[in-house]
Amino acid sequence: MTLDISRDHALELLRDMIRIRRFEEKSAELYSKQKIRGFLHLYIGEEAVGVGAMHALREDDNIVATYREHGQALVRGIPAGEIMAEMYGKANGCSGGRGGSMHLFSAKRRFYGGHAIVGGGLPIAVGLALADKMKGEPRVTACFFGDGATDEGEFHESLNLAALWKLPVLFLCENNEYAMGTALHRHVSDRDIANNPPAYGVPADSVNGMDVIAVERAVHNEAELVRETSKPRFLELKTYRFRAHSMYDAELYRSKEEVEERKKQDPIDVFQARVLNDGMVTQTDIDAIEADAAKEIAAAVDFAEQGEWEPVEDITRHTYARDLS
Amino acid sequence: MTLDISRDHALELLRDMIRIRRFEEKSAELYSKQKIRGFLHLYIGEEAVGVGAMHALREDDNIVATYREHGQALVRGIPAGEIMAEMYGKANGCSGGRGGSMHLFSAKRRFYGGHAIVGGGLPIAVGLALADKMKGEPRVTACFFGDGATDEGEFHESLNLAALWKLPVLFLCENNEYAMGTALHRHVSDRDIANNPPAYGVPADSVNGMDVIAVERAVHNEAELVRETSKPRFLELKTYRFRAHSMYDAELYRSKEEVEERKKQDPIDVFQARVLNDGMVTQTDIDAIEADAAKEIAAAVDFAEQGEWEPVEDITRHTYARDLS
Amino acid sequence: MTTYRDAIRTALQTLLREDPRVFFMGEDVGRYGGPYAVSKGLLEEFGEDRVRDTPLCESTFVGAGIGAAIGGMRPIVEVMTVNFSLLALDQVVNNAAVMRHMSGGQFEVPLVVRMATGGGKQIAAQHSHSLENWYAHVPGIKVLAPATVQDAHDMLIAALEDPDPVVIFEHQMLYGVDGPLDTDATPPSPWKAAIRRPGTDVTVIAYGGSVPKALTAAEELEKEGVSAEVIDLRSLRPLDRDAIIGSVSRTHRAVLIDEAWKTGSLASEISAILAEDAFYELDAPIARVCTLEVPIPYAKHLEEAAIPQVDRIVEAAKRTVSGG
Amino acid sequence: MTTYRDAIRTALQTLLREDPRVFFMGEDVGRYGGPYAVSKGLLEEFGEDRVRDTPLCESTFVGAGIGAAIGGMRPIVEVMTVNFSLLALDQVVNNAAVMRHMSGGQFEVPLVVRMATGGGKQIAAQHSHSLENWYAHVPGIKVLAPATVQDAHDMLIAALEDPDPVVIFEHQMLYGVDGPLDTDATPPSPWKAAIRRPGTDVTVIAYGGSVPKALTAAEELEKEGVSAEVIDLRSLRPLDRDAIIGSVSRTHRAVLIDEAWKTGSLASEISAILAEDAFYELDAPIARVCTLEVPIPYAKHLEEAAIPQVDRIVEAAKRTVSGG
Ligand SMILES: Cc1ncc(C[n+]2csc(CCOP(=O)(O)OP(=O)(O)O)c2C)c(N)n1
Ligand SMILES: Cc1ncc(C[n+]2csc(CCOP(=O)(O)OP(=O)(O)O)c2C)c(N)n1
Ligand SMILES: [Mg+2]
Ligand SMILES: [Mg+2]
Repeated sequence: MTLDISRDHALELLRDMIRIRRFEEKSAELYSKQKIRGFLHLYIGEEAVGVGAMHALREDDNIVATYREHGQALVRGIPAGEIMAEMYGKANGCSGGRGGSMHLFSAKRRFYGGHAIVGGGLPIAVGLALADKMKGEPRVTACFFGDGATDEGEFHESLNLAALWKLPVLFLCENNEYAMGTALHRHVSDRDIANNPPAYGVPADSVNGMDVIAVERAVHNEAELVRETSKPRFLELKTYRFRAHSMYDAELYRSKEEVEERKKQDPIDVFQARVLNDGMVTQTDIDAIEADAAKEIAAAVDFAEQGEWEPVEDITRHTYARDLS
Repeated sequence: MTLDISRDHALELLRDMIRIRRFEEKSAELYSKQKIRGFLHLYIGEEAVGVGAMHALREDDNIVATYREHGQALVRGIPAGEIMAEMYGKANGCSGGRGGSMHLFSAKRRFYGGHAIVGGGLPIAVGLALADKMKGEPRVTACFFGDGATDEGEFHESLNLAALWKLPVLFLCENNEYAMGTALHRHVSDRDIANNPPAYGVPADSVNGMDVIAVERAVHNEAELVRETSKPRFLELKTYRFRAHSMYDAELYRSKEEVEERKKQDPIDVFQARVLNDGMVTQTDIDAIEADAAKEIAAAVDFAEQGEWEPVEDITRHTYARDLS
Repeated sequence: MTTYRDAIRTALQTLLREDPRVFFMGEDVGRYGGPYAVSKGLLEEFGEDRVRDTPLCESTFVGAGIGAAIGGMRPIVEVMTVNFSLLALDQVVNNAAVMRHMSGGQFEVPLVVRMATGGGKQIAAQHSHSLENWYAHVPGIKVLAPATVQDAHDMLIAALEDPDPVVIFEHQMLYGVDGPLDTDATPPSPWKAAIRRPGTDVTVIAYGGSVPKALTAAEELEKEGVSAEVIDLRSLRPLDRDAIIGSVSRTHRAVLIDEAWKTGSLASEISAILAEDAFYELDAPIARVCTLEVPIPYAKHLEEAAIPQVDRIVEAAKRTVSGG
Repeated sequence: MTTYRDAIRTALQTLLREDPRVFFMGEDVGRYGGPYAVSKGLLEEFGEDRVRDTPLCESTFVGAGIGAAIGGMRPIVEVMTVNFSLLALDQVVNNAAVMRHMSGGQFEVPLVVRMATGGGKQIAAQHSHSLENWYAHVPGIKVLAPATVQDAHDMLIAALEDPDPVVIFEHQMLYGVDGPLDTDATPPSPWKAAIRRPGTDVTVIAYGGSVPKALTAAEELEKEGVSAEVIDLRSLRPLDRDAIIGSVSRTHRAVLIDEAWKTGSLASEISAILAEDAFYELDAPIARVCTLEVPIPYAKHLEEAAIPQVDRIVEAAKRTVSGG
């Protein structure tokens, strides 16, 4: 089947997936060098989800993400340098060095974090959508969360409230088959996660999250339906994480073979092969994308290295609008 | 349709419903006289649920209930005097006067409360069932909760955990169409509450909670299935509360007409008429039941009145197994 | 004269009338008229869009309030009582309190959360908590405890004007209390403590539902020749250190009242502030009059014995004045 | 030498082997091997029935632990970190802590809850809480904070023997620390504080992850001629008042270390106890060395500046010794 997208768009999608991949590979390396610390959760393997989704959403839509959000943040337009600087803990980071990898934010880009309490971002998304609804803004709030988050009571409370109040939330479940080291069938009673939201009157669908085009299309359709109806919808994105949960994870809970097997569906490899095969894109294009990505990332590291440390005297900043003491 | 139950059983069911009704009418009166204080939530209108369910369960099963639990407690066999004394705050109350109306307990009768945090009893029920499962006890844990409790995240977490771990919990949802003053359709997105549990693989059914026979049968079937399969099940009991939510409630949220209309389904009136009509029971029987109930309640009030106040010196008792200070 | 309950309603009305971004939500705040009848009539006046009955989902409706505040609205969220707020604590601590900080100052949360607190109504162990100090512990939020009818009104107005999340504790025994309300006067800063009664021999520090008890105790002490200064903390975070230290520097003796369990109470914090910054002013041990270390019992005589009462305050003050 | 982590694992093994009623559950305690590698190998030894990976549902799996304890089992529940325990607080406060009381003594909850606590790993504002004092505030539960390898082992054993619910806080920076472990010795009561280093000039009181810092500070102080006594609280509820008051009655000076935010910390409680019952023993203001009033920042230099470090302890001790 040939792709019914433009060459430019294909290049864009490929470029963004590669940017994320290379950015994160560099991040892992910098973690070993102790330039980046704390928790670092890589998105490698799941790039098609973030890229497809972010391309499908409008600039004016709201994004709420998890601690595994480098991909979304990058594609949303937060400069790689600002993300890298954030992970260095520098003042020129996108959260001023206060947040780190798990707490990327950008007011300008309506990127509402970077949340590290599993499920904790969902009520925030419901509230953002409520604000838009009350103000009459034709905006969708896209809320990313993992399969593990569906275990938390807040997931259900949020579905109920969004459905009851008819709020424009698009629930995007990144089902990578594991919550940390706990496989899907060991943490949910019904593995078919999309079975749940209809019980709240929230329409739900699933899509192959390893296929960037399928993701983009599905998210686009869902988002536009949410916008039209001003009612919540749910989309499961079936994906897989190739790397450890975080840099601390020894991956005792799954076999190397399982991971290798799943890597055959690598969203970048698959898409790249397809567009090369189609003749839509050439190896030269890909080389250019790789070169650009390398350049962007080198510049990002530079930006982070050059960044200043926030003065310790300012330690209590950002606790309140005005310092209380 | 004639009832296929024995005369004795019909009398038993009627007796228990009447006992609850009269007990609570007296409680309301004693509340006005300030003999009973704190929160008092009456079960009037919902008696068929408690009576049917308690008759269907085995003596060895576990019961977890809400703050609206006088009915269950009475039928379970906690002496009326001990319940009344508890509401007086006397030391001879079933919780030693420490709990009051919302916290009736009886270890002997496997009556695990009397919980006043909506939804808070569900995880406890899951844990009791887990203990039984691990010990190999063929016991069912019956957990009562309201329609409002299904909004809370713990409801969903509990369904998931019970289903995932195959725990013998019977979830009994007393749907009286209101959570305090909030009507069902204003607090749940899908009014058909029994639609939800199947999304967790928990079989769900509904029954007319105003019909004591139907309740008894349904709860019996469900409980035996839970016992056989050692898997959770869910039963919605459709009922209605004739009185205010608590003694503080001005009932602004529903009309007198609505309540009057629903009183036509009064579970006692309906059942009484039916068994009288059937010729199974005579007015003399009913008069005897009423007389017995009156006697039981008078004795209960007496027991409460005669009860001692726990000495103030013992104030910190029951905080720990042994006093820490 | 107005009741505390009516003063809050008046403030809610003013806020809802003046700013279209303001809305009010919580369990049973609409049709039911509010669990303490605070919001009776508001649904009728402002409609279902701006006065929202929520399902029972404390975590999510508080979180939705946070999201709506970030999204440009000015939500006032009622969590029926502090007892149920335990279910929403994650949202308060891990979102409301830290959003500004984690985002390097990009997002603020102009949210107001109101809740009833305290015991005294025989509603037993799950329904009688006083957890003000838990909230006062958390940087990023502010905490108010109106003890008077005037403050009940003014603090709600001030809380909404504040760009930071503010939690307001209303003691359940105060709703029916009558007092003067002047809606035209310029209110004092909500972040400052007030001297409710000047005195010279001992400083009695209280907040919320304990303030009336402290005042009654001061009257009794007066009869016994002890002049007690009563400080109403008003703001529990930030604390008005200057006022606390100032008063004790005059009286040299302190009795701290708190309806929370004594261990780990806000009274402990006040004591620590004094032991740190007014140490050389103190002439006697600092006394705390708090709730005993027991879940609140249902029985009236036991509940009364568990929580601070006037006689215990009087006794502690006399003990303190005579040197501990 | 054994690590703190291994000591906990050894205790878990002992308990699981000795009593069939004991089981262990929490997020990723099984297949993953435990988020801090504490429970590595336990699933393999004891099987899925007794070592249970739970879904992400803190409220329900803690509540299920309570139910199972009431039902005759001896559950040990791991809540990965105190940060996530906010979601389970309702179960702890409104069920575990009050079940015995509300039922007039009929039901007890022999439950053990373990959780990691504290900062120091640059995991920022949602993942670095120190909420020990919240738990220590609640009558009906007991709270332990092992600071040594030996205590990490012994306290878990003692907690399980206790008929009341016990919460154990394990500081995340301690898991890798090495120390001696003797599993045959008769352990001291877990409910008593320990003098980790005797001294005469000032009492430094700490718990959990702050104890090693206090000891290092004491060494530095020694070099500067100040003899500091270091008290490890060990039990945070009940508090060992006698030990606290006893030490300060000898040194007449106190410095309190707590990784919690200063306002409303456990340090405040210790201070209040001293100001109440050791007032006449005190020769200087009581100093608190706590976390600054800011959500924990990610950047390393800011996180370090926010939480108590050796230099701040040394400085506070010197200030205290010179009279404040
Ligand atoms: C409330 C809460 N509990 C536990 C954790 C620890 N934790 C962090 S990520 C994670 C697994 C989440 O899995 P999932 O939602 O599937 O997201 P994924 O990491 O797979 O993207 C856990 C248990 C947490 N951060 N928050
Ligand atoms: C967590 C929590 N939130 C709020 C309340 C206050 N409250 C008590 S009962 C109730 C309504 C519960 O309705 P439902 O579950 O339908 O039970 P019903 O009273 O109708 O039997 C509310 C909101 C509470 N007790 N617990
Ligand atoms: Mg996952
Ligand atoms: Mg109901």
